[in-house]
Amino acid sequence: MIYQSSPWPLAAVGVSLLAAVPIFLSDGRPNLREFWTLLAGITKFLLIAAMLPAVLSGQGFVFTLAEVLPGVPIQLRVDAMGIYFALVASFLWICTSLYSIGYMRALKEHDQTRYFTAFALAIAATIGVAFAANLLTLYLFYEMLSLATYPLVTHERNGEARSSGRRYLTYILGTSIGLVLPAMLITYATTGTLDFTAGGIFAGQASFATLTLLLVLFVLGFAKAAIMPMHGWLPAAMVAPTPVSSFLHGVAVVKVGVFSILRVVLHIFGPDLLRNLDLGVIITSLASVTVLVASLVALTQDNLKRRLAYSTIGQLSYMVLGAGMLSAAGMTGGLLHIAMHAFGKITLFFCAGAIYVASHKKYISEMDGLGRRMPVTYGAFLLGALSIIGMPPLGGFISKWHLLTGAIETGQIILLLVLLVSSFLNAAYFLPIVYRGFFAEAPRLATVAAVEEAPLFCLIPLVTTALVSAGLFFFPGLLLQLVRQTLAGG
Amino acid sequence: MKLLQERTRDRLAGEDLIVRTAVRLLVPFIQLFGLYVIVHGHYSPGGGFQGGVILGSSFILLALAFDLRTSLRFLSVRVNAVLSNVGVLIYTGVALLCALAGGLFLDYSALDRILPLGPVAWRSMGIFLVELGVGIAVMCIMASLFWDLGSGGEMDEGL
Amino acid sequence: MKALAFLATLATGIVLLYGTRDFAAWGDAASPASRHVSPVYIQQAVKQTHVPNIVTAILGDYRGYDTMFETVVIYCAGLAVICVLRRQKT
Amino acid sequence: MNTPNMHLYILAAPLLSAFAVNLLGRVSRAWIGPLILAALGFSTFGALLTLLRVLRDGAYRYTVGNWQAPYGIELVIDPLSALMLLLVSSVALLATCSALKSVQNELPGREHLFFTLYMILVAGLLGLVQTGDAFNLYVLLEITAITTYGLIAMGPDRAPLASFNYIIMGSIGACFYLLGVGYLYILTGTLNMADIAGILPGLNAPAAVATAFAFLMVGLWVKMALFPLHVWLPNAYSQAPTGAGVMIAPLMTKVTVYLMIRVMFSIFSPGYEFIQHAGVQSLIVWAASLAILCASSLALAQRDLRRMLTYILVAEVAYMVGGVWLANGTGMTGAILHIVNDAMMTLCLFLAAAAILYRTGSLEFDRLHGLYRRMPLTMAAFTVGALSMIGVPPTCGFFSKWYLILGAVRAGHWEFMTALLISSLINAVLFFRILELAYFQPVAGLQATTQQGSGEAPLPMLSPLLISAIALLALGFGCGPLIENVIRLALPPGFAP
Amino acid sequence: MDQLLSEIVAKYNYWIYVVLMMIGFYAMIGKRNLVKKLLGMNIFQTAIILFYVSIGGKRGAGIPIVDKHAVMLHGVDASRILNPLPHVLMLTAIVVSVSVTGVALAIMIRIHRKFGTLEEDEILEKIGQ
Repeated sequence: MIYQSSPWPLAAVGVSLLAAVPIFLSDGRPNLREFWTLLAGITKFLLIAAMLPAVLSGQGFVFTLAEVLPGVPIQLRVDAMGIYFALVASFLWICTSLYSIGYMRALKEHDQTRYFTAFALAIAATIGVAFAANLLTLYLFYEMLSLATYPLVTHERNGEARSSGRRYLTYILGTSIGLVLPAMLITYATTGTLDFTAGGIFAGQASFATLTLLLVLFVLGFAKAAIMPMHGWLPAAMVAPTPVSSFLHGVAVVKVGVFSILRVVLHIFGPDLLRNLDLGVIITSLASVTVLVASLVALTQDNLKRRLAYSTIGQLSYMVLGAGMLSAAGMTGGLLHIAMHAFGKITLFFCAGAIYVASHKKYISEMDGLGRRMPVTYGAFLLGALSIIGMPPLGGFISKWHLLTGAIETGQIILLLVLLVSSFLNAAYFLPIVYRGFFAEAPRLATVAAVEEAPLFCLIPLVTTALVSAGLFFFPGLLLQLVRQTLAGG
Repeated sequence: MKLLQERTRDRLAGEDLIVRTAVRLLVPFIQLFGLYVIVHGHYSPGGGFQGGVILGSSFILLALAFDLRTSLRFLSVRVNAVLSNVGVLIYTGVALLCALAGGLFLDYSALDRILPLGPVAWRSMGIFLVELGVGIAVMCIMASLFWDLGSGGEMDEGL
Repeated sequence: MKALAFLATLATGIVLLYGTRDFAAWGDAASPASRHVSPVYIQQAVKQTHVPNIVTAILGDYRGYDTMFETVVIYCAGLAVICVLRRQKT
Repeated sequence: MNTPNMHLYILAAPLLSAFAVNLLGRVSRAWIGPLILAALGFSTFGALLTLLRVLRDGAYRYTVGNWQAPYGIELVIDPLSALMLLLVSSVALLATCSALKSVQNELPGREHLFFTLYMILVAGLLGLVQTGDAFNLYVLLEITAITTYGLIAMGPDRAPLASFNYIIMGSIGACFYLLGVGYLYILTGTLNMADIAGILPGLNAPAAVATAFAFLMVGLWVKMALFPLHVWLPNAYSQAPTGAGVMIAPLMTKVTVYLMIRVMFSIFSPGYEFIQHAGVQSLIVWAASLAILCASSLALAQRDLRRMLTYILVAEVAYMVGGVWLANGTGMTGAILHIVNDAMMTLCLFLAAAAILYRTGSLEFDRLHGLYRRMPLTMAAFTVGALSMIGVPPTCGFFSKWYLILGAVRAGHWEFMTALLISSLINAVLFFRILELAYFQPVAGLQATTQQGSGEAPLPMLSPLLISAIALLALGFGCGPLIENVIRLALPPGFAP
Repeated sequence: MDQLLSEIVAKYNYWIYVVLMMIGFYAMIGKRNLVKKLLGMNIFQTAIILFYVSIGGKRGAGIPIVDKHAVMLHGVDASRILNPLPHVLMLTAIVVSVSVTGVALAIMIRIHRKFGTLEEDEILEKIGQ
């Protein structure tokens, strides 16, 4: 892929950064504020979409902000992998903005201005991570994301929010300063660069021990990917308002973690290097454990959002697992699952939020018969759940398929089993919700009887995402091509 | 009332009459000697610091023998403050003047360009000037140090 | 506490004495301190400044920069005492 | 404007303005502000010119009174000292804006005295960074010390005690330094740094030279409050009047670290410290690592914002000492860069503390509740400062820390790297504890106390704070050029970043 | 042994100043009374002054004040005249020590006003409660 210098990447990152200012200033004028939010979101998406054709034709963009360290500038670069992630994130930002508007207004939330400002910063950071050209830049935006999301996680400003906010920062900052930073330094000290290069930057410059150490540091250090035992922050962060959980902890934050790990595996170590030293096993074993344990824990959760959170932890490890297989199919699956899971999971969170808005219910045990009152929501929920379980005809199937083929290619039957078992577990903790919703006997209570569908602002996004995740089964072409380019070293 | 004060004052005076008279006689000579030490620093042991201390001590002596007010009559707080600044200003002023006259900082010979006495003579002259400044500054500071420490900053009776 | 202080003192003293090993004997006119810079002062001061009192010459001229700050030091002292102690008429 | 005396005009301006303030200030307060701001503005501008000139024409030496080097006193203006000149004058300028306000508030009727001492202190610092004469350095060290004693003693109730302890410790440091100079003088017969450096290698007096070096170092370490010689600093700096703290805290320790670098590389040579005494060198790095850990953990115990900052300051001193003693160019670069960055960070945080104090009247942690609502701009700046202290990119703190750790890696001093990382984590805890307090609303009981004095601090205190916060980011983004164009030249010969 | 003795005899000036220095230093860090600390400081500085002045000493040399004309005509033998530099330096050191002492005394008065004592321990316990 040839890179030409152009300000496009900066614009794509900066637009929501700039938007934060007017959003912050138009406090007290909700409509104006929401107008800025949506405007920024659509502009951002269009900017990224505008770069897409060029990237598909093997033509990338690069922009250098500042030369801070010798050989390591703060630099943005648009390549297939980056734009793939940016596309998904920015599209979902629009949906989430719409949804947030409906949700926040329906619940008459406080401090909406701060909420939307932080949101804009968060998405800017996410796109920054997607377009980071080297590890330093990625680290920069990674930290920015952690800080921008803190006000969102602690939105409620009560004791619970406070403690979970503390937990959130402890995990995220602790790992990034304590593990990633030294790993980054050692990498720089040994190779003298941090640029993401297809095939990695350690050209036989580091010993086996060093590489192992670095790999562990990186995989655990990007705690946003919630590989166990670094997953503790995710369930805690569920105190946030649902749009936050849905977007940040369904898509942006956690996917940023996975994305960073994939970046490191693909463009810092390079699959070949890892394959030769077969270090992949470290990743796969960590991931498999997480997959199974998380799914099992999810079964035991009664709070809907917490169940979704644990399911997220499990699903994230699918992607890491795919990367760990170091086989073409496996990594394709891993990368694809980012998008597929994003659409599926955000639908589920939207539905959870819609249910809360409509009925103020958080616990699955209370949701008997709700489905008959709000069929659209539950229909969407079903689609999302199926997609994540990996049923055709839904997007999730494709990524799962690739993962399975990858497992078979590499001949690691254990991984195959892990995947199958966890898929059953997924089914086991998702389908009962739907079942109870539609068929269980509703308690004769005014609360349930009075419930009807959530406001339109909430419904439109969740229907959209549900349909998209269905559509991705039939038209995965674009995403597949981007993924292939990535693996082909784009 | 005032009369009473007068009387007590007199009685006090009565008690250390000798000391006071002696001091009255001594102080002018001490000050004269102080000036001599400053001025004659070129040719004999002495200079600004030594002379300044001697001058300052004369005021301290006054404060000891009479009281703080008396010594303040000879050198008021305001004058003292101004003089101490002047003293230091003389030094820094000369130093800066050398630089402004086109020479280097503190290069007295550069002053020759302002008033031609010959560079070497100017060095001797410059030393004299700065010693004078030092003398004034040290005198004032010594006095004010004593006043403040002696009276705990009250600047009246004290001791 | 006191023992610690005593040890510290002792250590300092010993180190200082140990350092004197390499010094010339006291009053040796050939010691480096007397050979390097000071002879020039002694021989040149009068010619260069017309001041027979070499100490004054060095104080006022050769090292006048020091002396300037020395004056400032004592000025600061007076001022600091005033700051700390003197009651301000308000 | 580009006269050979520029760097002395830089020094003279604050000095003369000090006397002017003392004379005119007692007449009318109105004179004080304009006078000192003008003087410092001039100094900053002049320092900038000097730096540019040095970068263009290279370092130059200046003989005061036009006496040749070993006989007169020599000033050395090389990239490092020029950089320090700019740093000192600009930090002082920013600090002064805020000090003018807070002093007016805390020491009514004594402004002229305060600012006379204050400006002489600035002049002393400016003199310290350019002198090339070992004894002159002592005199200037004492000027800065005495003015600082006075300034600190002007503080509220317990300040005099703190100041007295500082006097005792400071005098010990100064006396040790003076002893070291004396030993060098006996051996070489000269006080000029360059001259001594020329003579030392030819000497056969290992014991005396080692003693001299030891005493110079210990003296400076006491002055810069390197743990465990730090005991005087936290009290002194947290009891001082706010106006004094905002300038003393950022500058004093940094300038002393600079002096250590001077002594190590202008009087002695890298070969002497790092090759002849390699054992000592690694010993000191170990000591610095321990110092960092201890100071940081002590900071955890504090319940008052300014006291906490002072302990962080002690830890930062150990950063720089360790960085210098890593004995490689990377560590050295990190140390010098950190001198600049840490001065700015400390300034930013102390200015924020001053602003908060001005409004809430206390820096106890319990009083910081809900500050984000009441003074958003102040807290925003404080947050930037905090992130920089923690070392989060793109603030400048990250990059100096980066170089320090990289130097540790290259020198194989893993203990130093670990210490730095742990202290970053501790800083994160320290600062997020405060940010959390400031972010969340007060618990019911404290409602009453936190209500009083809401709203931002007045502009004279706010604007320098914001400027310093922006400077932190600017230094972060500009750190590449800064190192390439300035610090690379400021390194002692034979070292490269 | 007698080699050591001759060492000591040749350099007894250093021994004297070191002993003085130790007295002062101990008082500074060991004593708990502020006045004693201050006295210790003065002793320390005096020790340093002695040390420096003794550097300038030359056996059988005169004070550094010369006859102007004699020197002008035919120079002067540097070994006949004391080394003036240390005296200059010590003038500065004396001034510094005077200044510091003054400031310290003033601060001590403030402390005494506040706490009514100059014993560190008593002050600390006063602060304690």
